[in-house]
Amino acid sequence: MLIAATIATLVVMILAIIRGIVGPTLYDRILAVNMFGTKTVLLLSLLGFVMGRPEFLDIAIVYALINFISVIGVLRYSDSFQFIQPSPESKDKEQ
Amino acid sequence: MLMGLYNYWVVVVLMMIGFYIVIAHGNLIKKIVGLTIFQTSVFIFYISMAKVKDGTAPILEQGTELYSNPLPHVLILTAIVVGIATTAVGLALTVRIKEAYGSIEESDIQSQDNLIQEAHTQDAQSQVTRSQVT
Amino acid sequence: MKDLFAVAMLVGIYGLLSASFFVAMDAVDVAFTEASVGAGISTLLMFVVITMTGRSEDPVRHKPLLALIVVVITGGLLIYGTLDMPYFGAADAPIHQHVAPRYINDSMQEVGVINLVTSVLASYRAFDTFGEVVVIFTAGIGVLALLSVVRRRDDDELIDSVNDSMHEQHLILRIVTKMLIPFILLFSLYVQFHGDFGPGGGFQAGVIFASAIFLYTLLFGLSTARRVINQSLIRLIAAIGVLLYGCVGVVSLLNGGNFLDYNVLSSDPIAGQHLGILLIEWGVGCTVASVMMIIFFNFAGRQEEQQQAKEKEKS
Amino acid sequence: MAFDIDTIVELISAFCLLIGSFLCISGGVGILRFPDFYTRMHAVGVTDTLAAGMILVGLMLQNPEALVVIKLVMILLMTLFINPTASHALAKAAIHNGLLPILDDKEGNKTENNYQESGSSNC
Repeated sequence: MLIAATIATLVVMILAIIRGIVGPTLYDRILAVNMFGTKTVLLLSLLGFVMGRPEFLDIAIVYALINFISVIGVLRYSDSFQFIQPSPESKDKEQ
Repeated sequence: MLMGLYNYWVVVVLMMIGFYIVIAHGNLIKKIVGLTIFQTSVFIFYISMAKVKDGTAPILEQGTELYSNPLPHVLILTAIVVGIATTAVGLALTVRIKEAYGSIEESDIQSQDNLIQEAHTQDAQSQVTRSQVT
Repeated sequence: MKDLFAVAMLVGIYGLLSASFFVAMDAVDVAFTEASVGAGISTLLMFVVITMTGRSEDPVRHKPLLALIVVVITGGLLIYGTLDMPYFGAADAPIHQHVAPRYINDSMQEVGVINLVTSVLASYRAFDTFGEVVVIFTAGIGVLALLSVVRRRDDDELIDSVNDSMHEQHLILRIVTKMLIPFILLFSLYVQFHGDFGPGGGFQAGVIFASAIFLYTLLFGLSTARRVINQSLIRLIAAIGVLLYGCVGVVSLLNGGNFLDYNVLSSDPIAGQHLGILLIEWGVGCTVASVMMIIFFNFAGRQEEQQQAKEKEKS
Repeated sequence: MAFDIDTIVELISAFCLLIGSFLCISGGVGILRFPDFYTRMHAVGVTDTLAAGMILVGLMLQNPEALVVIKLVMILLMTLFINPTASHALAKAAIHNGLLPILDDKEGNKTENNYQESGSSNC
């Protein structure tokens, strides 16, 4: 069962890579990367069990965190996350 | 019989992909990506050499006898962090080149350099002629 | 592929993939490092740089045919060279014959650390690692020299107002991040101190610590992060890390051993080894974390400066 | 029929892994086959979280060691936190940048980077 799940995860990773290469828009690619990251976390946990040394789950934890950080990083630097500065007039009005 | 060597072939293919990118692409960021791929292929080479069949990760455990070789792991572990540090320096240089030349394409940079050099040689020649006149 | 953003994203996927490969090859410590470095930090740096240098690439290639020929010839020669190599996974390959058995068999008596990678990294080959740490430190200085900008004093009020508007826009992200960051910091300390027993150590912990700070910077803005983390302080910590490492070596020298020979640090050799490894892992962790932060802050600072200059030009 | 507790746990674990793998595959097919970004995202966002949860629960039942289970619980909690948040951020960024969903045979105009003035709205 573990091996079946590992193979399923690998297949999905390949599908995600295809979407990442084809993906017409930037967001499709980010989505593929995100999905790939989640699947890598699963793959690592499964691999630990398949190889019989399940104490290496630390790596999977790091993956989950790093995946989040890189998604936020892409969004932040692809013009979609601007730090909008309120114009000075609106600030005056508030005061 | 040759099937036992496939790991090296994967490494060679990856290495050559990186090499091709470094040679054929003019964009400096692409070149850095190529270098990263090249670097990773070397990592894979070391790590795959360290693997012992039926061995397990080099963390001592009761009841296991066969471990992978820890030495390449150590070398590559430090090499990865050093690699990101040097990549960062390369990217920093790219940023400065962009600021100085307004472009990160190799051909643009080269032509601008040539222009500057021509101007310099002309300057030097005119100075020589001036000094001869005086 | 012409869009460099897509290229950078595929590089991220490549990093994840190679890290899973390292796990499959039993190199858990390496996978740990590659996970945090290859997938996280290098992609992030690449994105920052691409926003500064432009997203598209000139499609013209330089002599692609010649390059292809050179590549094919080199690759063919390399493959020819591999024909003499030992088979994959062979236990009798030359690489496993010389020093590795000593590390595997004697490490427990000599160093007393069950993670062989840590014991080799920090004790048997500590001198190498010292060199690597100095290289990282130098790279940090290099980036600082190339990219540091003279900053005006930040306007506190402006920062606060930007912060408030950000808070409204990214409420969910910010709250999740606020919950995650303490966890990441704690986890990096766990990795730092658990390095003797499982995958982990100073390099990995430093990178994870730095990536928590990156996350904060991405969502709360550079100026806020600069207020939280003193720039000159992290420069100081980077230097102190290298110094700590060197000092351990000098102390062992003064106690009558070799440079970085921890047996003499304490009356009991094993306790001395443990103390030495703990100290130099701290040194490595401090240096790596602060150098990564220095690199990222300088890149992001450059980027912000350029963006502001562009906006000024527009208005 | 002597069902001891171990067999039952083993069965439940296998069942969880099976469901998880199925969801994984369906998400993978979804990301490849669906026509536009938002549908793809729905496929991924929904299946990813549940599939990850199922597989992790299945693994938890496999190993009784406390430290391993704690780590798995940590991974599970993190996926439950991170995945929806990342999907949310992604969808929001996409809609702000003017990437329209394809609706009912009318081709949505897939324009990128025309995000200028809509930024001040908070949704």
